[in-house]
Amino acid sequence: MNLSRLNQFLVPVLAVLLGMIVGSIVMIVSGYNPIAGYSALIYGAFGDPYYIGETIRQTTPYILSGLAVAFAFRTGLFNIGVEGQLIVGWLAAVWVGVSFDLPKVIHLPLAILAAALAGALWALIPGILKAYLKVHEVIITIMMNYIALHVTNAIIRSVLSDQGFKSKPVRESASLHSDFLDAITYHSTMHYGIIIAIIGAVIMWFLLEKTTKGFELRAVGFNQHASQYAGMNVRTNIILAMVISGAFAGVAGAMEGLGTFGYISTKAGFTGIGFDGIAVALIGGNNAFGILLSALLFGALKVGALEMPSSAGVPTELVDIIIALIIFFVASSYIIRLLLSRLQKGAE
Amino acid sequence: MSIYEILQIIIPSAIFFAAPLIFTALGGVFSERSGVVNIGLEGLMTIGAFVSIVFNLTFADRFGAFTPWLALLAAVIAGAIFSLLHAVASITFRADQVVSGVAINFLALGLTLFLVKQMYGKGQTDQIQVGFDKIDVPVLSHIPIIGPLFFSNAYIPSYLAIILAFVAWYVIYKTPFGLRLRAVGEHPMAADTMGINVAKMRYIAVMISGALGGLGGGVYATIISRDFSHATISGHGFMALAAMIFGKWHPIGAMGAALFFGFAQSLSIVGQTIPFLKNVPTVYLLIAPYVLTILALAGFIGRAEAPKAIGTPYIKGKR
Amino acid sequence: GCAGQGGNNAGKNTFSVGMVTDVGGIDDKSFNQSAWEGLQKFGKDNGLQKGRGGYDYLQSSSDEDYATNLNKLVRSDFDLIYGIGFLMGDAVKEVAKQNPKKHFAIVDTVVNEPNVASITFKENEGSFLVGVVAGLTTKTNKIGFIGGMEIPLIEKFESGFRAGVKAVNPKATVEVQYAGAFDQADKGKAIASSMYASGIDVIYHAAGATGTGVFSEAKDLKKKDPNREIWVIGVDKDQAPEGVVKVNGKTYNVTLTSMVKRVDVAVYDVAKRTKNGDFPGGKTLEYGLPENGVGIAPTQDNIKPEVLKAVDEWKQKIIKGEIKVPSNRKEYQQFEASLKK
Amino acid sequence: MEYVIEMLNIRKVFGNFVANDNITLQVKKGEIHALLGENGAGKSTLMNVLFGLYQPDGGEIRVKGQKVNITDPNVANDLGIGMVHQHFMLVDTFTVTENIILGSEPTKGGMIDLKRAEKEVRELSERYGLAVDPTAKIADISVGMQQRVEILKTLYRGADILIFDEPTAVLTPQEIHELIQIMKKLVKEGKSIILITHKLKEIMEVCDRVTVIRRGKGIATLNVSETNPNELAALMVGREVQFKTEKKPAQPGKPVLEIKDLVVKDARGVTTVNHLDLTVHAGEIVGIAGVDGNGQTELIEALTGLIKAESGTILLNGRDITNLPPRKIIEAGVGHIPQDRHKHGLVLDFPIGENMVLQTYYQRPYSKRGILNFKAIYEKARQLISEFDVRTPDEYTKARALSGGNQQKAIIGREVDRNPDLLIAAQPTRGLDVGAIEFIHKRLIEQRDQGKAVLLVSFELDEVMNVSDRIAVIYEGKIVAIVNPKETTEQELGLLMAGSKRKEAGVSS
Ligand SMILES: Nc1ncnc2c1ncn2[C@@H]1O[C@H](COP(=O)(O)OP(=O)(O)OP(=O)(O)O)[C@@H](O)[C@H]1O
Ligand SMILES: Nc1ncnc2c1ncn2[C@@H]1O[C@H](COP(=O)(O)OP(=O)(O)OP(=O)(O)O)[C@@H](O)[C@H]1O
Ligand SMILES: [Mg+2]
Ligand SMILES: [Mg+2]
Repeated sequence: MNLSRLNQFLVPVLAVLLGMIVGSIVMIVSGYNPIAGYSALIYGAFGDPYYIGETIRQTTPYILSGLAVAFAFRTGLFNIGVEGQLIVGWLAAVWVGVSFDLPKVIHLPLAILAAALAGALWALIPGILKAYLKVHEVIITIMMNYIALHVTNAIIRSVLSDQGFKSKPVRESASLHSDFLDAITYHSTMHYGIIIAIIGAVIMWFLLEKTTKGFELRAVGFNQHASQYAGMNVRTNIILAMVISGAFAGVAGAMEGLGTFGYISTKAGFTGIGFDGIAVALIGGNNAFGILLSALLFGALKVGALEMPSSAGVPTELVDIIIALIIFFVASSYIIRLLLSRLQKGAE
Repeated sequence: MSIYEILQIIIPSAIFFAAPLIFTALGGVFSERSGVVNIGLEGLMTIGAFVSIVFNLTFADRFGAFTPWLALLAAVIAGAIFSLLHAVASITFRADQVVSGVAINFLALGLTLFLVKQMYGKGQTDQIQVGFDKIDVPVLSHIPIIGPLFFSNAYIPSYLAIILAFVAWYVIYKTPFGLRLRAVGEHPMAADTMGINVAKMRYIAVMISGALGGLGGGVYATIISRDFSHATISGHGFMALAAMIFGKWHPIGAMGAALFFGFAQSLSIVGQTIPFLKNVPTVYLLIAPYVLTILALAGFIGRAEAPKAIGTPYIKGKR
Repeated sequence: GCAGQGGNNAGKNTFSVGMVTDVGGIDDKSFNQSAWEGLQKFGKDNGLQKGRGGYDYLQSSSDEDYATNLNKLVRSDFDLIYGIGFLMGDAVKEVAKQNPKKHFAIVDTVVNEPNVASITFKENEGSFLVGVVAGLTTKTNKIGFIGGMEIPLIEKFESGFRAGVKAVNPKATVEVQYAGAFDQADKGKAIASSMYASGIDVIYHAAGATGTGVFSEAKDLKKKDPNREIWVIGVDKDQAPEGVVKVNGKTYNVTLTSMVKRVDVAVYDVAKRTKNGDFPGGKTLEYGLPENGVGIAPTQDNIKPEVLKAVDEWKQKIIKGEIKVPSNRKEYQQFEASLKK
Repeated sequence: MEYVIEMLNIRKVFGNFVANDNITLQVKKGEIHALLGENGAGKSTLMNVLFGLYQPDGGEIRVKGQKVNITDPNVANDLGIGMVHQHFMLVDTFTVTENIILGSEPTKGGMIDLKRAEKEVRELSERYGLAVDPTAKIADISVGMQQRVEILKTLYRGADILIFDEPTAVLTPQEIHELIQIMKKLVKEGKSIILITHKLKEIMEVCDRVTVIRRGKGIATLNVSETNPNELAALMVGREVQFKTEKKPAQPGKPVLEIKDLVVKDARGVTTVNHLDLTVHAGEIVGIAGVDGNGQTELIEALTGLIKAESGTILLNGRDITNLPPRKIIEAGVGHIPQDRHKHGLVLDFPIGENMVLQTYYQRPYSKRGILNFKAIYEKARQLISEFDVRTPDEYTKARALSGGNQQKAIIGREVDRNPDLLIAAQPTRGLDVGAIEFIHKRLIEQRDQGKAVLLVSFELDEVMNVSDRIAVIYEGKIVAIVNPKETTEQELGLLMAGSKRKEAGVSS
């Protein structure tokens, strides 16, 4: 019993290690020094308060997009639309952030709420189509991503600016910027959003594991027939699951709009945070605490990677390879488990 | 502009947009029909695009006009080999197939860009010099009305895509191989008790999807982008995935869906030159393909039944 | 003033300069590449090494990296730090405010901070000239413009180009279409395909990698029918190499000409001034035709001599200020109205 | 002695669990050999070893005297061993023919020669009297026909040793009768059969010899002619078993369930419940007897709110519950033991404990102000697990890991514990061993004795006759007769179920 607990923790750690090992093989084969490469990576992620600040800033939206994907997974849905929901959340947060003049205690929560609502609304459509017409949510969410991108751009151009490419900055009262964090991290772009992201993780855990509604959502996710038999409203729960997932994604957008950037600009393509969220969720085992860690891993790898070309001459793309390898090893945890149990048996 | 003139622009461009999606979606059909989810189509296309461009740049001098064809062949092989990773992970290692597919996407992009940097010392390749030619199909292009619409100003691989859809239909629905493939995707244990090697069938199916995904990417790169960079394949694999689901996991359906996407895409582009659409704000035309797809799915296509065993690793003896 | 700490470099006169690229990277065949070329030339001319303490760049892989990368350069003590591309405006402003003692420069937009030099270009002027070329070259009197995204910067290209066409060929129409992205070659190709099919024979693109689709379509059509006269006008750099097509052993080039934007010149210029203690902080440097900041590409083989002559005449008029080239759609309307009078 | 199959000292271990502990099974040529044992005794495991799905950890297998190594089903096929699995191995979306030829398809020019295949299937089905429609989709045919397809699959491959793993658990009496005829015919043709069943009556009727196993160990092999059901039951369970559940006469009270003129359509839009009337009183068990497909499923689903009724009314204690959502019906006092325990009964990926509150999780004490009270939930689970003898490592184990019988006990515990006024039990003992059946029957009668109304739907005539106080015969969506079990016979019931007039059968109620 204890052993399996241990393995539950060991498997992802081993997956990360294996990913790094294979990554260093790639580096050696291509003529780079893996020690220099990883030193740069680690320095670039945690080297001093500034880098730590940047890593945390990058981690913030990853946590929320990971939660969004995971929430859907846990309730039997595959939300590839986190990207689009994030973008509309970003838009809504900034919209509220620039349009009102309110005290901070009202304005900031209002802007975040608007983002959550926008993300939820964007997920409502695939939710309804899934619940009532059984249309596959994967296609609809892919389509909704593109619609979000273009519609947001149009709104930025015509409503949030005068045919410009970006909005005004959000008012101070709606900003997540923190002079304190700015000061202790030597002007990193870290902001208060991390607190919201962590609260998000707690909310997801609590909602799914501790509440009556969470029980229903999970039950419907596993077995719609049995849930219906037991008197749960399957359609409502599918829609609700999608909407909550979208709300997390929307808040991830608010982190960008109210924190990292403080405005929204027209986009030529996707931010990638939504798609990375799939990987974050999966590495984190679709579990709130796991996602906090895997988002941190992702954030550190992404931010640390920026240091690799200048300090070690290693292209940043290598980090994408390492991330991919880690995902592979996490996915193949069966084989790791098998090896572990062989080892542990051998040791006995 | 007359309607006919408009069609003359829209239809060839619809076919041209659709071709890479058709190849890739057909690949998806094979894999998912065997019960293996393939979210990695995007990555497989990326590999195909990369290999076909590198091959083309490297060997254009040696093979001349054959280069693009050989480059596609290389893309097919590379795609098939790369998809082995997905096969090993999701069939032998019992990995979550979605996770493994996501990893394929990450790995393909990271690896190809890394290699581009290694090989060319920059973030994107040069433009290829030998591509496919636009042709008017002999004889057929002279058929009145239809000829100019369907057989003029087109690329051979586009026709290949359409022919391949029918070939795939034949293979999946008319041959023993196809019957076994579908059996493995619907009820692997039943197939197992009938002496069919489930793992082998799934390996073959995933590798076919790799080959076709590679082909799709190769066709895209050779005809459309003509070079390889981080943005060459951006979302096309996901559109192919959508086409496959839209087409209800059926080769002809997938082709139809891809053509529909191509048509909507082409309409959204040409729309700006059509008199009565001219004053429509651009954004409506930009989102039109996606909105049309949603409406089509919600309106009359409705539910689609995925192969029953999709997404679950087959473990002998497990209920 | 430079607070260089290049430890091993005993000499006092070290000057280091770094830049942060947009997501395109230093080989985007566009402004990032051009900027890096300028910086490399500056480095060589001044005997600097690539890397810390000399000249260097950092590439951004998403817009979240802008500020991080700028800060990295600040923390590596570069004396002058460039942000390349209008998207980086806010990041530069932010980081410049946090580091008032550091020198920054931004390309393609204006940042109002005392320690930031803003570099902008009069793309409308260069576009006007290629508009003149297009207007005088077209046989069908139908011309196309393909933009990447509908943003003020690209509208500057559009307005200048349309003004150039209208100025020399009032009968010609300019079809304007935006692809909605800078990196979708398939859309560029499809738009070009529909434009050429509708009788347009010259297309000017300001669409980055989306524009590669325009070239590929033109080359395909050329290959199919070498006698057909279809042209592409390139942007940012001399795009003549993109237009080469071989048919039956004969080599053609569908690139009519290109509107070049000399980011390299501007970057070099500002670096030099800064090194010489003349940092143009708080100022906006506008590079137009007189400063050779924009213009027609050196490859002009496909342009008829009389057209080149006309281009030269218009260029002089602009330089002398005889005409004001519109830089947005409103100004273009006024320009067009003034032509009719 | 000529044995076609000899499994000698077969051992099969799953993890730490010994499923087959040195079992020996010897089958003679041309006999029907029964394999008998409780749920989880290891019967399916032993047969899966013989068929090559599992590799044994010890022992040896001989086929026709030859030592063999059956590494996969292909080898088994080649040795002439065919198996009809407990859970059908049929691809729903394929036709009958496609399922039969799968893996050894006749071809013409690379293409499947469907014409020829269909002809072969037709011939084969005529030869053995296994009526099937070669072009029908599996999803569209009855369970009985699916079973015939399974048998045809083995015959198509030329099997002469057939394994039937609980073939009758899902069949109606008519279908069972047909199957028995088929088996007899097959044996006459020179084939040998291993039959797994929990129904001792069947063993007595068709089998020549029987091997009994208990908890993975071989107990005995007997000649059927020299034994009797009581001995067999005692051997397999390890104690005496009562077949006929003792019960006091019913004392019916007021009507609890009143169904009036009910019309229901199935998913395809066919009217399957057709102006049905039925009343169930407090303190009685009404059994519904009928051939599968006569509207039983839709009747239950309409009663429980899973599908909408077209017209008619359903009253519960006088209150109209027609077309209310399932939750309202549950709250009104209806309990339901569903026919398909995996589809409807359980969330297999939930712990058994959470499955115990599947309908009540939102009520006190399991939930307070929207927050779950796991302490209360698992306390309840522990209580039910011990009360209903659910064999599970603990209450945190996923429901999926339990055996079918224990899953069923868990469901029954849950439904009974909610104390509903009306308990609907659909096929409550399907696939269970005699011990478990006895247990469940006792529970149903206990409910009745506490004044609850029980509606029992079962294809097992034995069960209906044994447990019910009144039997309602359903035919083409109508109740065509109500009979008293004490005054009727299986033959009479069978006639009624086949649609003969109630007058002729002589009904009383
Ligand atoms: N794949 C497996 N993994 C682990 N344990 C298994 C597996 N299959 C069976 N078992 C164990 O072996 C025991 C015997 O299972 P088996 O299916 O052979 O029983 P059975 O006699 O066929 O029961 P039933 O009458 O219910 O069909 C089960 O109780 C179970 O605990
Ligand atoms: N993957 C598995 N891991 C562990 N145990 C398993 C597994 N698969 C099956 N089992 C075991 O198989 C047993 C179920 O077999 P059993 O034959 O007793 O069920 P059953 O009564 O035949 O079920 P059903 O009613 O569904 O036919 C359980 O005891 C369970 O522990
Ligand atoms: Mg069994
Ligand atoms: Mg059983």
